[in-house]
Amino acid sequence: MSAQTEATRQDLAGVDTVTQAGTTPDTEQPWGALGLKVDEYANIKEILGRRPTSAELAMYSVMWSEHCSYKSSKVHFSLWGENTTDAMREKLLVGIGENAGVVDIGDGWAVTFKIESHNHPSYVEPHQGAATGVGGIVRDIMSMGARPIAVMDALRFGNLRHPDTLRVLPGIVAGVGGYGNCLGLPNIGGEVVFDDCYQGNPLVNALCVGAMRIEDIHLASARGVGNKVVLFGAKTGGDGIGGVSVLASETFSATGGGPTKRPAVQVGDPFAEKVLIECCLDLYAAHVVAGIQDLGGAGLSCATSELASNGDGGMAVELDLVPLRDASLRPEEILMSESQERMMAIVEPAKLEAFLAITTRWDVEATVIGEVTDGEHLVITWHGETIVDVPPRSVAHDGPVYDRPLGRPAYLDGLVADTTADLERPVTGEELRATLLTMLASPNLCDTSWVTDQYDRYVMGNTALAMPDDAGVVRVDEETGRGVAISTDCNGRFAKLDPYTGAQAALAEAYRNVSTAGAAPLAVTDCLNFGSPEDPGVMWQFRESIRGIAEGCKTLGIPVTGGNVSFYNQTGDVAIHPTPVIGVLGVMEDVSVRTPSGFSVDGSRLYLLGDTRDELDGSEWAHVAHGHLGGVPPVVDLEHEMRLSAVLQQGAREGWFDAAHDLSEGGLAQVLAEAVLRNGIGARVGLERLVLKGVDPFTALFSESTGRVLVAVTPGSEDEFLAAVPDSVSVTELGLTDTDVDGLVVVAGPDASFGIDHATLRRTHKATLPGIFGP
Amino acid sequence: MKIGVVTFPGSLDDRDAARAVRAAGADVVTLWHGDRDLHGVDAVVLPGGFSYGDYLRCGAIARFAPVMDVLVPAAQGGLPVLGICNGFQVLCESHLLPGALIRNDHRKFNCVDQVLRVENASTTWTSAYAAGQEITIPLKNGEGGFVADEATLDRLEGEGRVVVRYVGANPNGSHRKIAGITNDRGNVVGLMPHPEHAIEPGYGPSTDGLDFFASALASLEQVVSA
Amino acid sequence: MGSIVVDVMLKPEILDPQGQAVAGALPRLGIEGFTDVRQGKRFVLTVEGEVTDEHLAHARQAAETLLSNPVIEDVVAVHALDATAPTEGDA
Amino acid sequence: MGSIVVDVMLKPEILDPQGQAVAGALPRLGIEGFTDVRQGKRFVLTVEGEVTDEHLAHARQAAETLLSNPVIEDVVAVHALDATAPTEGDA
Ligand SMILES: Nc1ncnc2c1ncn2[C@@H]1O[C@H](COP(=O)(O)OP(=O)(O)O)[C@@H](O)[C@H]1O
Ligand SMILES: [Mg+2]
Repeated sequence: MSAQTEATRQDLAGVDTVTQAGTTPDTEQPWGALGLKVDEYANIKEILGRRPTSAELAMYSVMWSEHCSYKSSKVHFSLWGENTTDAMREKLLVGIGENAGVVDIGDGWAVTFKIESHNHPSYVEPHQGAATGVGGIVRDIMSMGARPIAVMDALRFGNLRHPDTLRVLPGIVAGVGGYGNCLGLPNIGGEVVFDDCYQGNPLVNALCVGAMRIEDIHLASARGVGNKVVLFGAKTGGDGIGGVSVLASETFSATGGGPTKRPAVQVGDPFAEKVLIECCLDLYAAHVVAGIQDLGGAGLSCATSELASNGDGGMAVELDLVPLRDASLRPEEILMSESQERMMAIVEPAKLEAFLAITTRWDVEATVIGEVTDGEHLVITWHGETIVDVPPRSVAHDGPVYDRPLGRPAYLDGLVADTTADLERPVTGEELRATLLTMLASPNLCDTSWVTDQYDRYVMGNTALAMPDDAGVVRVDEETGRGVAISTDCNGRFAKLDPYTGAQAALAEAYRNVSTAGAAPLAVTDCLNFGSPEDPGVMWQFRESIRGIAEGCKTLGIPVTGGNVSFYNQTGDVAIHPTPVIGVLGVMEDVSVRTPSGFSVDGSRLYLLGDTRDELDGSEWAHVAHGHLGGVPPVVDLEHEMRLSAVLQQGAREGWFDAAHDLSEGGLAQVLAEAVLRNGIGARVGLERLVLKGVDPFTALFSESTGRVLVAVTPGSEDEFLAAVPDSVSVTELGLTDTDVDGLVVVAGPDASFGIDHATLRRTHKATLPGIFGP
Repeated sequence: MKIGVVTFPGSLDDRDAARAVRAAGADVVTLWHGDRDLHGVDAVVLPGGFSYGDYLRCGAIARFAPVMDVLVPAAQGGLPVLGICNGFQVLCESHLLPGALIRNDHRKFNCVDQVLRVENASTTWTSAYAAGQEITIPLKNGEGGFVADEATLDRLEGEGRVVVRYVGANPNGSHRKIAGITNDRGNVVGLMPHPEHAIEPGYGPSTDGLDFFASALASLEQVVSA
Repeated sequence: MGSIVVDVMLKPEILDPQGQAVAGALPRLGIEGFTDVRQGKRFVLTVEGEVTDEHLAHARQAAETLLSNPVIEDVVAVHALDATAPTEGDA
Repeated sequence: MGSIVVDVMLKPEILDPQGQAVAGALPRLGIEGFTDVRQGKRFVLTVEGEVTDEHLAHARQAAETLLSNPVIEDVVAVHALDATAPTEGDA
């Protein structure tokens, strides 16, 4: 017997066994402190036909938490299925419900991707919270059998000038970067957004994408009686215990009295995870893994119950065998610990030796802790005593489901009525110029390289596009160049004004971004960040957002493959803007033939695709110039987005485009400035044709109408390009790139013309974040 | 020609280095940190990454890997060795190259397209460049500040052992903007920027990095034909 | 000129990947006999003149607010650095 | 169970950006009076039983070969950690 079990043996007296639970039905149990409701506790007793042991209680409490069980959101998930047609399922190899969805990208390649939140932990300990957020999503992708090939991070912070932003932002960025860089995964995109509503509730949404051959897909199920349950990776420690139930539950907010549940922070070890990745890939290649699951939220409780629940029998686990970093851990704590960098595999006995040879080569500790049984229960023992004996499905999948009340918030009518119509707008060339520069320096439109330069975008050598381009693009197949493009987007202000349209606007933008790079959109992942589900107004926003995404995906013909829900992002009664972050993945046959976002050739003709309307409600201009939020978001026309996408894909393939850049926050003005700044190639832009169509210069420059892309067509390709644009997509000629122009010249009639030299553009765009966070 | 690429636990750019070696026309031999054997290779690349997590000091633990027991004497005997980023750090920790790499003066990891000037185009790894040529390749690290005492710096400069130098603003506080150096024989070169990330059109900022690998191949072929 | 030393270590229950990396490497160098290694930070704060109680109070304040992160770290010592003390510089 | 402390600091002539950042941040927190800050590393090596001279010799060897790089760092102390010493744990 090891020293460790020796040391804990004497504690056995205090351990609650199943036998004991059967004979002491009236023992007081801390179900409330663990976040369970009275009827949930009653439900557990009914399932078991007795009171739970303390270990069982720990398992149910973490697995039935909001974060793990989706108890408030599940009822709305039927919208996904209802809106997924057979045609959309064609490329879907693994759908919602597994660790991550998998899609077929052609030539025998499968790609898996998913976005997940790590919001609350990142507020408590920014660096480690964000780092372990990246670590967690990477393990999800690994557990599908894939090699992770890139990460992205969608970030939201409070006011840029608030001291707390100064506290959390550098740590979060260093955490995302430190972990991803050390894993050797290129970071190919994301978002940096500032809004007062995220004060005290920063959002850290991390996305990972992985690739594998179709036949190498692995699933999280424990099948085959007698197969071994192997825990491998880091030792289990006392960190993050109860993190799941506490961090993602209502008790985190200031309202919770009762016992203090200061979350135990987890520290990540990216080196251990890097080794784990390589080790897993060797294990897959050797075909020694029958089932696999990562250990994330709820640790062993989750891994054992989900593997068993997805399998065809029961599972027996000897908890004493779990390697510990801290010998004093109680069994309940071992079951709840969220120590990072651990995986669990199901291995046939005949392959165990080969399995262990590989883990040894990588210096990864691997321990058989149990096996698949022919029973129906998950049975866990501790020093020979049974401390857990449960139907695994009841823990993993049959958690409580709440159909919470929902209702359109009363404030919305007033908010919608308060449009931007009466706000003062710039008119003269001088005013437009000043507005452009103010916007260019504003927190949400300024250069984000202070953040993104902390991320390695080159590692692996397959990155074809990354920040600040519209989408991140990576090669999957080194022979053919086949690869994927991904973009994440969400404008929370639009979602606040109208969550249905706002969610669709996010979907449309991400879809447009990958199309702009030249990819064919294929699949969607989403991270739904909302306030408290116990607020009917928030619940309504949530329902409307899901409906918007699901119905939008149906129109676009691309399925949602997975995602994540984060509730309770609020301070007191004030929730964040609804923030449904959407990630769209597209495919390209050869990613080296992709369209970048910056001008690089002299004499390219500039065209604006799509219609510009007076749509300034919820815009960045209203926010920056007037601190205003009200009205209705821009119209979203998904049929139009599809037609636009087709032109953009064709143009990329045919090589018509010098550059293409999607219009979103900040409108045309922002896109022109960015495209000029990229390689220092100037542009001469005329707005007259838009003015002729009834669009005034201000609206032309700053409106945020959706469905628009600026394309720079290489000299000689104009006719072919114009012939390819369908009549239903409006195209307006805007001018030329011109190496003789220093920066940007905008001509819009005698009173509204202006110019800005390159140095001024650059200085204005670049200074903001270094001005706050240092060089 | 066989060029070995060493994989330490935590190496990240080993596949990229192998790709660059192949692109230059050589055969790749993967070398394992725990293997006290160079498998007859004609040259070795120590790739970038975070060997053993680089928690203590970059390259500090990798230096004691078994493969280094054979690599160090071989390099001293003239075997061409290129250390990129973490590989450079390992070369310094092993005393095959002088100086050390410390935390960037701005304290952040920094990933940028960096302009370099090739100061010495006569090493095994830079002979395909022209002296004074400017190239753009990625620079990405958290601890890339090259430091050495004044006497060592003067010696490096005097003996022409500064191989590449940063052009423009100093990206990390390196003494005398040194980006890479060589040993006195010119067979061991270490640099912080990543030539292996700039070898293919469509990926990376340029294809300027390929000539590091082409240089080695050319010098090896010369040796063979001589 | 006086100096104050502030020592900060990760809390015992927090994973210390840095210490683990060192612990793993020592046997490979043939250095045996250490059952665990933890790596922390050591700050040396310099003051004009002698170290006073006020300096020490300030250092303690710095230790608690800036030099350590109470969520994962403990301040294990704040003390004046005595250049002649036997424990310093005896390596 | 005994412990040995190894303290490693950057050589005085080597730039210490972390220490400088701390030095710059202190006045912003209203903590004045420190003219310089340097940040180094503190290792705690654990041994079975009492710390012996042999343990200390091993620790010194580790300090010189692995825990420090003589080009940029100095080992400023190697000593047994006395849990009851006044300078430790007085924060
Ligand atoms: N947190 C981040 N991590 C990585 N890349 C980011 C991050 N934030 C922004 N980016 C990148 O910076 C660029 C500009 O971002 P954004 O203005 O949101 O682009 P768009 O409006 O086209 O989606 C994009 O390439 C985006 O991927
Ligand atoms: Mg966007």
